[in-house]
Amino acid sequence: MSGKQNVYEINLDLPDEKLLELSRKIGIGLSLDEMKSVRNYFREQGRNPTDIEIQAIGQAWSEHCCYKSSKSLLKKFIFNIEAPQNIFVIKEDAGVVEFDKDYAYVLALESHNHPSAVEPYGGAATGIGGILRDVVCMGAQPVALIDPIFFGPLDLPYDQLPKGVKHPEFIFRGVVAGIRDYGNRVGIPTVSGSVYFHPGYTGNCLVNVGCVGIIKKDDIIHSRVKELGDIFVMVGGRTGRDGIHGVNFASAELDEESETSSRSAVQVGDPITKEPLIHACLEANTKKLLNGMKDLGGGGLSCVVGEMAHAGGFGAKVNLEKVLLKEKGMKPWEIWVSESQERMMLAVSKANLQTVLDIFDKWDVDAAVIGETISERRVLVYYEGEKIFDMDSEFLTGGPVYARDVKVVKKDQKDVKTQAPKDINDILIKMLSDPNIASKDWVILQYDHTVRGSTSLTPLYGDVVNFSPQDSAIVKPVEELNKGLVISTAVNPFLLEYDPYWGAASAIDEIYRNIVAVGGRPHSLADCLNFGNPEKPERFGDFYQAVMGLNFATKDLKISFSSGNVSLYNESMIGSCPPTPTIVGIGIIDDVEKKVSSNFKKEGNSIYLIGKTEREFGGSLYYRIIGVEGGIAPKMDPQNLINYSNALLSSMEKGIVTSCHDLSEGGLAVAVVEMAFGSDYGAIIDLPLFKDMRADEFIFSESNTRWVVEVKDEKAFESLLNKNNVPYMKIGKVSGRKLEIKQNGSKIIDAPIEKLREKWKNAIWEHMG
Amino acid sequence: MPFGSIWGDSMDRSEIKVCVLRIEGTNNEDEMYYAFKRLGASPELVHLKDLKDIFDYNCLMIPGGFSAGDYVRAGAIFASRIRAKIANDLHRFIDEGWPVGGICNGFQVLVELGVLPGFKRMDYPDACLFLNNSARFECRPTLLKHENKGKCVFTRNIPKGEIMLVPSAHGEGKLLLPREKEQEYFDRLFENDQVVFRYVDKEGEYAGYPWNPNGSAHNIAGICNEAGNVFGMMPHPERAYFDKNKNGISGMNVFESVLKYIEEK
Amino acid sequence: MKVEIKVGLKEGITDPEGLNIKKSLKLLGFDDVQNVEVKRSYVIEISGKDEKKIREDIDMMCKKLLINPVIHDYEVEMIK
Amino acid sequence: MKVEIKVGLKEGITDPEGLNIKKSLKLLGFDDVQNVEVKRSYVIEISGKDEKKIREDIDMMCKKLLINPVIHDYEVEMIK
Ligand SMILES: Nc1ncnc2c1ncn2[C@@H]1O[C@H](COP(=O)(O)OP(=O)(O)O)[C@@H](O)[C@H]1O
Ligand SMILES: [Mg+2]
Repeated sequence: MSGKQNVYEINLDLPDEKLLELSRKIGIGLSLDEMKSVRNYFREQGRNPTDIEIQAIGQAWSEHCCYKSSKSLLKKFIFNIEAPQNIFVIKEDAGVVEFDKDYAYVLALESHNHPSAVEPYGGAATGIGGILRDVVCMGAQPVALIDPIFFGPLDLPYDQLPKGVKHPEFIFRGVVAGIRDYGNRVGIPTVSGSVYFHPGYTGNCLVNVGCVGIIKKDDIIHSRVKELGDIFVMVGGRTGRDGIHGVNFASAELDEESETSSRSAVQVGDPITKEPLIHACLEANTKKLLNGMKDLGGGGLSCVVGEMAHAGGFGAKVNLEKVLLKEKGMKPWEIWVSESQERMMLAVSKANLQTVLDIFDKWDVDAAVIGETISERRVLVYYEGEKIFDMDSEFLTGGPVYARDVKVVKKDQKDVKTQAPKDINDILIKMLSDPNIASKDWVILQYDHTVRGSTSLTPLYGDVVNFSPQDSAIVKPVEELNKGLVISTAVNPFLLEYDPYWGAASAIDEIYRNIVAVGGRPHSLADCLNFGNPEKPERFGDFYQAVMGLNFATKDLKISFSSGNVSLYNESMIGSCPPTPTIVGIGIIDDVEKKVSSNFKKEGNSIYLIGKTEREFGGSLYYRIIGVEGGIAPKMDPQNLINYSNALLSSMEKGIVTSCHDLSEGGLAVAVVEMAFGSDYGAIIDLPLFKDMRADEFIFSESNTRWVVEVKDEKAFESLLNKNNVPYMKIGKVSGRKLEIKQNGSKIIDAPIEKLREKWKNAIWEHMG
Repeated sequence: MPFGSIWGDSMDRSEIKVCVLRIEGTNNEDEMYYAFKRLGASPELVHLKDLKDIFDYNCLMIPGGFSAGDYVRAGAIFASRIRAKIANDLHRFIDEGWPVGGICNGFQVLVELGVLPGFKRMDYPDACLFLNNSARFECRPTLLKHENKGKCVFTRNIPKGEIMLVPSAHGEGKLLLPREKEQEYFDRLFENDQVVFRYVDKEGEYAGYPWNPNGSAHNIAGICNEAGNVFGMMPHPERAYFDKNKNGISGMNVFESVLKYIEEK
Repeated sequence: MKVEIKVGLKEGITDPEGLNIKKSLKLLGFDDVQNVEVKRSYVIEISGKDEKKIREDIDMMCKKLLINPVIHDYEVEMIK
Repeated sequence: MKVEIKVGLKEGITDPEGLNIKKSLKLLGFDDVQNVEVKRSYVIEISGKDEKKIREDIDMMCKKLLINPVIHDYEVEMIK
């Protein structure tokens, strides 16, 4: 192999420190041990690698592509949870779960954190583009997008901004615009998400993106070649220098220079190329013309060819000069690892090739034949007739696996006695004005959440222009079925920071009750595990505890993680992000007409609280606002979660529950007032005396497994809950236009809904305009 | 021409062919398709490239979305491509009284084509759907009051004064008329019964933001041409069939109306 | 040949985008900002030597696509 | 004082907007179009006399709101 085609031999016969330097210089970020095993491999081959070969290894072995730090834990505690409804989970870009006898839904969740920190608009937009491809490459029609996003505080003074870091407000604005412009243009509704502000995200925002698709079971297609001679057809956008080394960039901490040095990793999304690409891929697939399909994401061609061939039990031969390029003069290795957007790889048998090419031509989408499968399990790359790459696909896709050191820092959690606050009204107002609680309409209304005409419950819903935040969205994906997909997301970084184990378990509790709150039966989960540098034992200790918490909470629920993603190294010079295992949950509702929304419906209806309230204030909004540290983190009991949920669901099926909202941050008080926001009404809440709790503690506690419900038939409701041994308490009624909370006759909260609504509505607008 | 009309009978529903026209980026075509399908008609999704003869159809619908990315202006690229390909046929189709409807991006396209408000035949726009006052894309429910006295063939089934809840989702929806002729044009719109829907609040009053999501003058949400067979509106009746909300009736009545018109034509 | 087409809003048409940016700048503490106008320009590279023909083509592009005469003014500059 | 900030994309960053407009112009029969770039400019009116301070403010506005140095190039022109 010579340098004739702009391909160079890389000499690995180097002393150790030079070997490591080489890894850094060519931008692949492999460790010394990894470089050594590369050296050994090529010694056995009796030659040095070419630049394109070593770049390919750099891609395939990055944390992002091969999960080298997290794989062993995930296998043991996340992937092994089983559920009968799963059809095909974990193994490919998206999980496939049964929807009804003919249809399945497809779920994928990913992070796009590092690119968004550097170029928020393009980074977030291409995140949406990537997650759509993950769903399309299973053959599914995307029906909903989900966007949990996390930033530093909006009011961070500019002089406290570390060098090279963009202000949270700038990033927030750009990320939302990127999601909006991409999602709206491709016409897939963004129906669910979350927005968090926490100092730990200042240097490294998190942008997680999820997508749900629907597919006829017969049409499911896999990310692998099927038979010898399958032809690789590359379709969609052209290949350019944008997005080179994206995965390596995603597998390192951000530093001061990231802003300028990582420009080549910035990708630009083109939704108007994507939209017809989706149509064309789905058309070719439903006509049964494809043997396999996979998207080009992290690692580009380099990863996709090797993985598709390897998974099918074959090898591949590629003619690299056939790849359609955006720009002249690209080096072969650049073509091989470029992460340009909007590209897909198809495996097509010779007999179907022309028909497939015709479909892409009809949609004005570029398609190029670039190679074929071979029987030997190797990847061979030719460039204008010359062989420039020849590697064993087992070695290439194998990648290292690590057992990282775990250090668990135990907090001694004790119950704290606090002073009774003087003005509880004021505390509630502070809560509602906290950007983490405040209305997210600045974000949500910029996204089209009704496109496709199948959104039956929108994320904000209520009385035309006044909205209550809903716990889940509902989408009806199949024209001839009334069945709906219930979509929600949950994670509370403040709780996870305080207690990664119970924080993670609480996220599962919250996702479950969010789905149940609208009338859905929880059905499957996806997780995106965003953590700091795994090479630091304490950071990896957080990861370990969170994974154990997820395992504890989920293993008996009969729902499982059908897809997920790990994003490590979310650290900058000012520290790590809080542990953030974002959870997306999917539920099923048999008839979308039976949905339950959170806004109050009718004056005079009774209000009940379901579940048990404990002195659990560790990581709570209440303690943050009154400046108290410590407390006990909320626990959860999976069996209670199931029992309470089942009882609540049957009362909903009987039509006696007219609205429902789960209790999360800010507890009962915030939940009740949010139910009033989307209605014309207020509420009068009258509490009894409690043995071990003051009224303010009761209304702000963040104990898990609780809901507020509005009920129109008290007797039927109570007898159903009694029968199922579910703890509940009648706490008041829908009434007037104020929120009044009393205990034993004396008022502790008394405020017009209109005033509370103003505070809640304006908090984010005051920054973003 | 369909068989039925020769005999003067009404046309059979399932024979009514509706062309749902698209190019890259028109992404509301499926829900538009189903709006007609659910009512028993025969819609077809047709890429502009593949459109042979518009007279193969009884109705032309331009769906919402971001045709060609809306990169120059909303609807501009789609409009100029339609004009380049079928300008004459389109005018003849309209002159013969066949219905042409545009929802959201489709409304923008019809305005960019110059067929709405359609005071005279022209090859450039005579109005504009301009950036919302909020300067951003907004997706929210809106209340529309039906104001047409019977001219618009897309709303004849809807009683005048009816208030309906219909989702809106657009960034450029504020109707602007040429400044020099603004007053004259608005007068003509009202006098000619070309105003079809206006944004209102729960009391039925013409209220400001957010009831009127874009700042459109006179709260106008939808208009038709002088003959009543070309119609455009910003909100999305094709998305409004879940919520038979207490505030109004389902958006399906828009499609029902035009199908009735074709049946009787 | 490169041509720049600068597109602005006609006099008297308020520019929501400009107003919005002004508002955001004020929120960021730039109190001295009096007004913000947003313009777009298209820089078009076009082959051919005949300046007159190019100029005509450009006008056609504006008329057919780039401009809505109800709201826009435009200027054309031949760069080279 | 009026200041114009012209913003374009850095070399090597693909511009889907320009590409899509080019494609549309070609479809409309303008075959000679080789390339389309879209630029934006902000014309900001700002009170105060101190040119140096204004220039600094403008740079801060760019940094805080209007541009991202990773992908954008910009030029500032003091008009009057
Ligand atoms: N970034 C976002 N994109 C889309 N929807 C969002 C976003 N953030 C919040 N939402 C939606 O707003 C509603 C309320 O969200 P949130 O207040 O976070 O709920 P919860 O109280 O259950 O944590 C939910 O329907 C959620 O999906
Ligand atoms: Mg909730």
